[in-house]
Amino acid sequence: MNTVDVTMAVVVGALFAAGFYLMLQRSLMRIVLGFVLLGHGTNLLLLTAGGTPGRPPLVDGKSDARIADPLPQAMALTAIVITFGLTAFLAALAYRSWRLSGHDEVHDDVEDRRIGTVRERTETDPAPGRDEDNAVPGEDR
Amino acid sequence: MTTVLNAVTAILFPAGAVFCLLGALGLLRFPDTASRLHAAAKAQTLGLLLILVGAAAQTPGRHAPVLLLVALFQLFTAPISSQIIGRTAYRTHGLDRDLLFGDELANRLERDGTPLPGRGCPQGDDAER
Amino acid sequence: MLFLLAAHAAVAVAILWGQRWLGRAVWTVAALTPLATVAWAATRTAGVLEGAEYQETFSWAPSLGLTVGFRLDALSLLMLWIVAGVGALVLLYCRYYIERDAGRQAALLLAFAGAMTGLVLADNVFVLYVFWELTTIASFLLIAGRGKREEERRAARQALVVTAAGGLAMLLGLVLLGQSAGTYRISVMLTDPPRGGGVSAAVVLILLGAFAKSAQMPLHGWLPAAMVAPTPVSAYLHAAAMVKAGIYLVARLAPALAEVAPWRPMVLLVGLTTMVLAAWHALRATDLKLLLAYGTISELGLLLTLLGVGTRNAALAGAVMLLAHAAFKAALFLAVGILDHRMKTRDMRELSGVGRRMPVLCTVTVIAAASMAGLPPLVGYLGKEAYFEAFLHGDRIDGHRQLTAVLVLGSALTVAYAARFVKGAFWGPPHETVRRAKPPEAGFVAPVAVLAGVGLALGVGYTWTGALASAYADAYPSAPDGPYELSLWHGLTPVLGLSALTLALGGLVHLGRDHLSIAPRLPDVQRAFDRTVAAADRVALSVTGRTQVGSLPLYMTVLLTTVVVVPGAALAAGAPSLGSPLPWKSPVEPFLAAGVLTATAAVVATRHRLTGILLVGAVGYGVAGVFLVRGAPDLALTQFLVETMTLVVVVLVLRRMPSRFSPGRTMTRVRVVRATAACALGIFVTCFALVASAARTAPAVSSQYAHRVGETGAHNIVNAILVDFRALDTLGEISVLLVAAVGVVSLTRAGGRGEARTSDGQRDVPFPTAHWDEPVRTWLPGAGERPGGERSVLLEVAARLLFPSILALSLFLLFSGHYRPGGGFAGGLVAGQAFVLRYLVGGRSDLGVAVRAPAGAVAGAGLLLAALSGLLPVLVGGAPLESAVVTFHPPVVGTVKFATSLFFDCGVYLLVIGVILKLLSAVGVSLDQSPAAVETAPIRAGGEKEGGTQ
Amino acid sequence: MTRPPSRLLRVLHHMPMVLWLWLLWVLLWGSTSAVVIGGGLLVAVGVVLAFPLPSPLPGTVLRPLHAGRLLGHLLTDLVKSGCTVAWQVVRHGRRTPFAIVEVPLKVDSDLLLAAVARLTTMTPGTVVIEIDRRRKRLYVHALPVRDRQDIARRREGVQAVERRVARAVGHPYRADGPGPASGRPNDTRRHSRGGEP
Amino acid sequence: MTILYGATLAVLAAAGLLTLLRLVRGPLGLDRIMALDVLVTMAIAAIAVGGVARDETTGVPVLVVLALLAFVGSVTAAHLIEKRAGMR
Amino acid sequence: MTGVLTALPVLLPALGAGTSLLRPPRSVMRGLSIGVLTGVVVCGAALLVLADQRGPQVLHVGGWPAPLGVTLVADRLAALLLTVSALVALAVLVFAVGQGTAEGRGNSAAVFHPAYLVLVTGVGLAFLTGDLFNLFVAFEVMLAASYVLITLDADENRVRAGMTYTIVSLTSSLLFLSLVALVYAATGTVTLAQLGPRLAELPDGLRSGLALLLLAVLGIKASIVPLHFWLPDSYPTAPAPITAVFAALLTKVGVYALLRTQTLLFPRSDVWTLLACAAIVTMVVGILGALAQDDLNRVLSFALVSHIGFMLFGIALFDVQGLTGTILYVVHHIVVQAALFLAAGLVVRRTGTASLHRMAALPPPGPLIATLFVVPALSLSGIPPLSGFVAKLALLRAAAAQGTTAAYALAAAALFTSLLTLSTMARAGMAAFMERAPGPAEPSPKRPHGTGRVRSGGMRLMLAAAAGTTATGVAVAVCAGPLVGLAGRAAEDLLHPREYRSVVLEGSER
Repeated sequence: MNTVDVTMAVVVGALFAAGFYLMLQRSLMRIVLGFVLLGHGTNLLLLTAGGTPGRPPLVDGKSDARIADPLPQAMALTAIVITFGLTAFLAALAYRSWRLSGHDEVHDDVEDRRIGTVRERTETDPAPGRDEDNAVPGEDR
Repeated sequence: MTTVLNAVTAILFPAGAVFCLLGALGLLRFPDTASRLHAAAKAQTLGLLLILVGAAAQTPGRHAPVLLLVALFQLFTAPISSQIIGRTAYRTHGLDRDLLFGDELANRLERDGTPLPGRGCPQGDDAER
Repeated sequence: MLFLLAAHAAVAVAILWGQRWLGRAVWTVAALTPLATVAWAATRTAGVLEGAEYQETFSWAPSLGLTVGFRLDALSLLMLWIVAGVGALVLLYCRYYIERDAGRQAALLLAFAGAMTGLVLADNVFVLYVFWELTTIASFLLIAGRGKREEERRAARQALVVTAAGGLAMLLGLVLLGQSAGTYRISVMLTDPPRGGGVSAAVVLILLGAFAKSAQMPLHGWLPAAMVAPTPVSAYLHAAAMVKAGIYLVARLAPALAEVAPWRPMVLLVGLTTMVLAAWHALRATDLKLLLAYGTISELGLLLTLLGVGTRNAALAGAVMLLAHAAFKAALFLAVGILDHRMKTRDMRELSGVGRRMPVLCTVTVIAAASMAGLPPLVGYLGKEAYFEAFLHGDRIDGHRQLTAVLVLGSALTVAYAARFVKGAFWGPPHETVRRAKPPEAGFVAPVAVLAGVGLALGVGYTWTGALASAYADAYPSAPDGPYELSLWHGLTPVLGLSALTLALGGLVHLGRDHLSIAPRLPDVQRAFDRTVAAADRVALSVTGRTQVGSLPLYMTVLLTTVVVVPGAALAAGAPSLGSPLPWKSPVEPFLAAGVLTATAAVVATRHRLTGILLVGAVGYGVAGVFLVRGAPDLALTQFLVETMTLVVVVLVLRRMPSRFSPGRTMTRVRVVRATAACALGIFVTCFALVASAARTAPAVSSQYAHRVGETGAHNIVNAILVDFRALDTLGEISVLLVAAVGVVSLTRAGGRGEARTSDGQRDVPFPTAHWDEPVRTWLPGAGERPGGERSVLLEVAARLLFPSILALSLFLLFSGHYRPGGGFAGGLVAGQAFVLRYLVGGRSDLGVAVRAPAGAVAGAGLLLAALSGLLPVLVGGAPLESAVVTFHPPVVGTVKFATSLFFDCGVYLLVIGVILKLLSAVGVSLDQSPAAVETAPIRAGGEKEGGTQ
Repeated sequence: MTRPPSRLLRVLHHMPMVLWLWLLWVLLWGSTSAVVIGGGLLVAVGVVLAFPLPSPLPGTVLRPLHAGRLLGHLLTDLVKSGCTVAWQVVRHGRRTPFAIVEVPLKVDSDLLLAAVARLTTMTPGTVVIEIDRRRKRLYVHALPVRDRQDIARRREGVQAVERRVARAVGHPYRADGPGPASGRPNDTRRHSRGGEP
Repeated sequence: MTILYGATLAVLAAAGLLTLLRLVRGPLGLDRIMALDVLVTMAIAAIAVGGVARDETTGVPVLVVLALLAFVGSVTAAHLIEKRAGMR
Repeated sequence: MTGVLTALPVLLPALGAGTSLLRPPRSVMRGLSIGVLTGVVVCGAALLVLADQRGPQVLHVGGWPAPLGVTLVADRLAALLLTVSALVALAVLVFAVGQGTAEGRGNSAAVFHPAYLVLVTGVGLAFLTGDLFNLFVAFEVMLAASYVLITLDADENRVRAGMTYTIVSLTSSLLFLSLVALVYAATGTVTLAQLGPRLAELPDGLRSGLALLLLAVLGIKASIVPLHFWLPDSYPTAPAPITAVFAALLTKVGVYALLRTQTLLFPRSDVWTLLACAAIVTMVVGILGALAQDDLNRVLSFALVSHIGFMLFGIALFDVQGLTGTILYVVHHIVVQAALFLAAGLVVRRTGTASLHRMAALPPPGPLIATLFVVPALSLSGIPPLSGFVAKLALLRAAAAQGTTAAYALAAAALFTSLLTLSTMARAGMAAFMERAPGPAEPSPKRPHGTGRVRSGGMRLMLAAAAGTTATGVAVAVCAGPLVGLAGRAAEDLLHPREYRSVVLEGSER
């Protein structure tokens, strides 16, 4: 018994794809957008994958038609609010980054880059004699 | 009674929908931001009102007033954003001055000695203002 | 026996504490402990020689096989003598030798002695391993000293790495051994030797550990390097005690394991090779200490061979040599130490004539060296005789004659380097440095003398030595022609001939030493070790440099790829059915879907921040529409409110940021990769969703909610789930919201370390009409604080009129949530919007007038209320977060039903309001005005001054 | 903001708002049970008390008849404006000429000005884009505008709205007098650049 | 009657998609804000019609909230644009 | 009454967080946080005793039976980890108070205390919850707090690290949520106790797909190679106590979740070969990373990644002994890794740099700090008789008992990793604590100004906290006997979750 229909599955997939594509960018603002899209995607997934549509889950005694599954709704509601809080946080992070460094891009890690250059140097220069304690010379900081 | 109500709805719903559609069309067809505002603020609001009234006619008892309440709120709030958008459009040069028949505001500003700044200055490709 | 170890530890700690006022006496104090050990061992000797065993057991973690068991038998006793006896002498000797850092060194040496004591007494393989590694650590610390010199550090680390590597191999071996034996008690293993496939592997691993510890070739490199340590340390660790740990282990396990497949070949091959090659090395050394170090390695090879080969006579010889080696090698090291201390050199090319300057030292050293060379009547001779005998007539050993030849060769080389040592150290005319040197005090030489004397005594008192040694050796079945007895004179036997042959050969080699320099150099293990270390570093660098590139997008790509590929492959492999999904459940859905998809595509394409956020808002509204269509009005309501709120917050944050995203410099290739990964994920999720929902057979648990929702007094099941059935989720969720808001405040707080750099530094130039529509009256109490250019009469009037209505609406949603769509969240968000409106229109100051309590306090109170309402039911005997429906009948009103979960919902409501206020205050402070204004403005609205003013 | 002497007084002061909130509450619940009515009163008073705001309508009296007329005009205007725009959309589309018209007003109260602006936005073909509060002028974006007459017509249209509004709230509207008696600015310190030239 | 509702909804949906087109095309931020506003209005209409069609009133609170609060977002965004323009 | 005890570890910190936002005076805030954490420790210990003696303590929150409501379950494993985590969290809090991270610059106190308490709420909830969706919420609570903490007083570096951390964690959270959705789609329930049987009925492909997706998602949180990249780039920049608590708790919660779900939901399903490979790769790649680093905190972070592999080791073996080993390792690692980071914090504070080669040229920070670093470092390397040895021994024994090729490969990798850990720790220790005569080319750099300026009271608190953590680590070794027994019983429970299921689902039709 499928609870998901093709349209919704495609929409969810598209939201995931678009969201993750944006999450793969360097600009934090685009990442925020991606995150919000992903949030929509997951909430939709939660609601659609979890339950069969039906009447809103209210017990008013006037109709006995099948009601929609309330549990995914409650879970999605929780997720919506959580996503909202974290979106605000991400936006603030973007702002902080922009304020500190004039951009809101996620730059590469300095220390990793340094080790990368050390690696390239040692690999092009085959001399093995390296001072043991200075396994990673740090002069290019 | 029901027949009357049904008839009301049967008239109002399509009318409202058509107004909405025309509003949307206007939004697409009008040349500049300020003109589009007309479509948004009027055709749209009217369409909505008609539909709400039509819906109220179908809704039993206690919920019908709420729908009218919705209409009231909509009437109250729609002009607010229109005005803000309109004024921002003017201030940020969102008008197509080729179609402008007359600008008494600009005249007034010039008389005040504070002419419209940046008139004609190119805004670049950065369309997001 | 535990008390011995405890005493070692306690005294070591006491020395560290009391080194200040003990001064040089630390050494004496330290020596007392090993002396006590010796004394204790002495009292047990008689018993042990008669075959008694002393055992102690303490429980540690028995289910892991960790039982702290100690046992004193003949071998342990032998080792205990060596460890404690030599230890005591070395400590006494140190009093003269070590001047700096005495307390630390004494404590370490003592700790080391304690560890060795524990090692030889341990009756549990893991306890043995514990002490084994402790000796490794202690030796690391002793070698490194204060680590001032590069070679000290290097040597220390080498010793540590090599011995620890061996130790780890051994640990695995011990585990395997125990697994096969079904016990981890050594004594039980000895009586009931384990057999089986696993044992062979265990043997290899254990031997590896032993080889590393006792510096067998090719793992011996660390020992010569460790000679940078102070000489007494070398004497103790690298001659008498630590290196013997490996030998001890072999000796300990040989009775049980010698017959297991690779044991004997390994032991013989490695032991004998080491013996010969190391002796060869010793012949080339000019540094006396280095010579002794190689000599030690050579001797250790011999000991390994003897004790590991697993016959009674060899074991006997091994035990004797064990004693002998401890005595003479320690003595020789200590003697070198005296030379080094007095002459400041130990290079034999610079030493000459010491013999005449220091005759006593010379005498005792020569005795010790003679013992090393195996001259009668010293104990070394006893040993040599014994091992020739054991191998020459050792029929149980394959190829014993060839082995004997090797032994002869090794012994001859030993003789040669002994001669080289004596000659290098003492002979010749007095050198300049020698002449000026002060002769050593009696106390300085005494330990050397004692050790040399012991060598002599053991040789002369061979019966006694024999008794001690055979107590261990008798664990093996004796040879067919009766047990071999130690004696200085067995008559003219082939063995005697061999002894003589070694002396002669040794003499010859010594005489021909000048030609040695043309002899082939042996491969340098040291360099091999260095290469290995460097290679490991390079591999590490290479792996890390390639994987940890520091680029987040790349990490994310890898992550997503993993997430898609791994489960995706499993999913595809299972080829589950997609079921037969409907194209759509409601005809409205395709329209909404089209809208959502269009907007989504536009979000991806846009390069403008505001456009992006507006489009995302459109997507959100579309999703809300789907929620509504699928029967989730609560969700739609919240989604809509949250969407608006997100828009507001993000827009407020965006206000001062540039409108476009930073120009992309991404290469097309990278973009394609990213897009592929993202699309793959999208397809994956689509398929997964279809498959998963097609597989549902069991009914959802939520069908029960409809039946039991009456007990909560609610009509709205979703709300009942949120505040009652699964209130804990909600509690967690509001905590998230709260802490996120706190984080936003923390991040946007003005005055990070780097001050703000606005994009171009221009100030606001208001439009000329900006102040025109400033209202004349005050419509919002705080709005007057705003600059006129930001006010709008229309907005202010609207805000004034709408604000109470919005609040009333929010309260309605809060209270009606139990019956229809709404609830604490929706209510709180609506109220929050009311405050957003106040903020937008009246500015921060108006918000401050509207809400006098600090935002943090509002939010905190909300959480407090929610959590307390969860805890209070406990007081009346309910479960936490339980709610009840209270019905009462006030006179006029009629029946009022009231669910206590409303309190929880109120907490949520309050918290959401507080969070929104906090967000507003945060973005307000940092973005609203110039920093100066922030400092002076009377801020009441938010938590921005929390903590800072206290 | 001066603090009203007592809470009770404030409630009385804000009676219209309280009544409105009460009504809103009852409407929203869609029930007239005692709990709802009692609760509604509590909520209304509570909201007004908890968040003090200046009184919106000092000295204005709603005149039902005129208010009704206003409403009627509003609705017809709305329909008319809807039709106008719709017609414009269909007829002219891309080339709709427009103008920005200055409309001098006579009412001198923030509230009335705002109301006029709001209603103007709903009348056919006009959207307020700028309000000059001090000089009592609205600047209206009007469409379609083809000649001077159009502009004048628009101006009059807005002024008609103003008249109706003033009547509805009992504002002493005078065709050419100075500002009304009520709603004088009680806060003039911020009176900004330039009065009437 | 059902056909009537369906047709109304269909027209509304078409209008919504047209509005979405404006939202996507811009060109100004203001146009987008306006389009979003209009979209919300259409959503209100659609929800009202849908509610009548399905004969349920659960959407009503949503309607009230939408009608009362939709302008907050657009006003905020318009504010942003105005402020930006001021900075130039 | 025991029900309250189960709820308190979650409710107490939440209450504390709420209270700390009411702007109490600083001393009250401190006392409050410390008091709350002490309370959690006490509750945890009490739960541990109860769970061990009377079986899993179950609380149906709100009085609703299992599939309807959320259930909190304190079985041996959960209670044990809860207690240890709370203890470490308490020590770290004391350290933070001493260091002034909590109330150093500006108003970080108003941020730190609530965030920290919320973090503890999340950790407690994650350990106790018996519900998949609630587990997600718990993760979110914990992570949201951690985002705030890692960007506390953020400078450029910290913001970058924070971005990396936040974005990766958010991704994993969303994937987790998707997983919850898919699981619900397939089974119609989110109660862990009910999921096991229902999942077992699913078609193979789907089930292993879900299992692997779960593994990947939790793998991100637990930082399993190749999902680990974010960790070494983000942890080291945070202030020492924050890094310490992250290292000690967050990844372990991931491991705990893995342990719980792999036993309860997908018992010995298709993931285990993969898990074994992941364990080996994690151990090796992690420790190689540590070997290549120059920054002390980064060394420790890579070591952390590497040692996650040890925990997977036991899970991959998937028998009582293996799980026992994993549980022991988790307990050991929580304490020891925290102690190490705290000690590293002290070192960095004293010397003013985290770079090993610079540190080597600076005067060493003194014997006490040296001891505080060396003991946990040795323990981490598995040197006996410290706790690392006990845990490692348990794992090795488990591998030997299983005796498969995979088990031996795991054991070999573990030993190799131990060796390299020891080597790395020795390098770090020597650089930090040995005085080196400055070479001619390398003028002895002055100790950066102001690094020694710590209020002596604060320093004493920091030292006491670090010492306390180290002592806890030693205590873990000393109490190995009972602990191994307990872990063994916990592992037994994990492998035979019938009792767990029956107590959770008590009073509800299946």
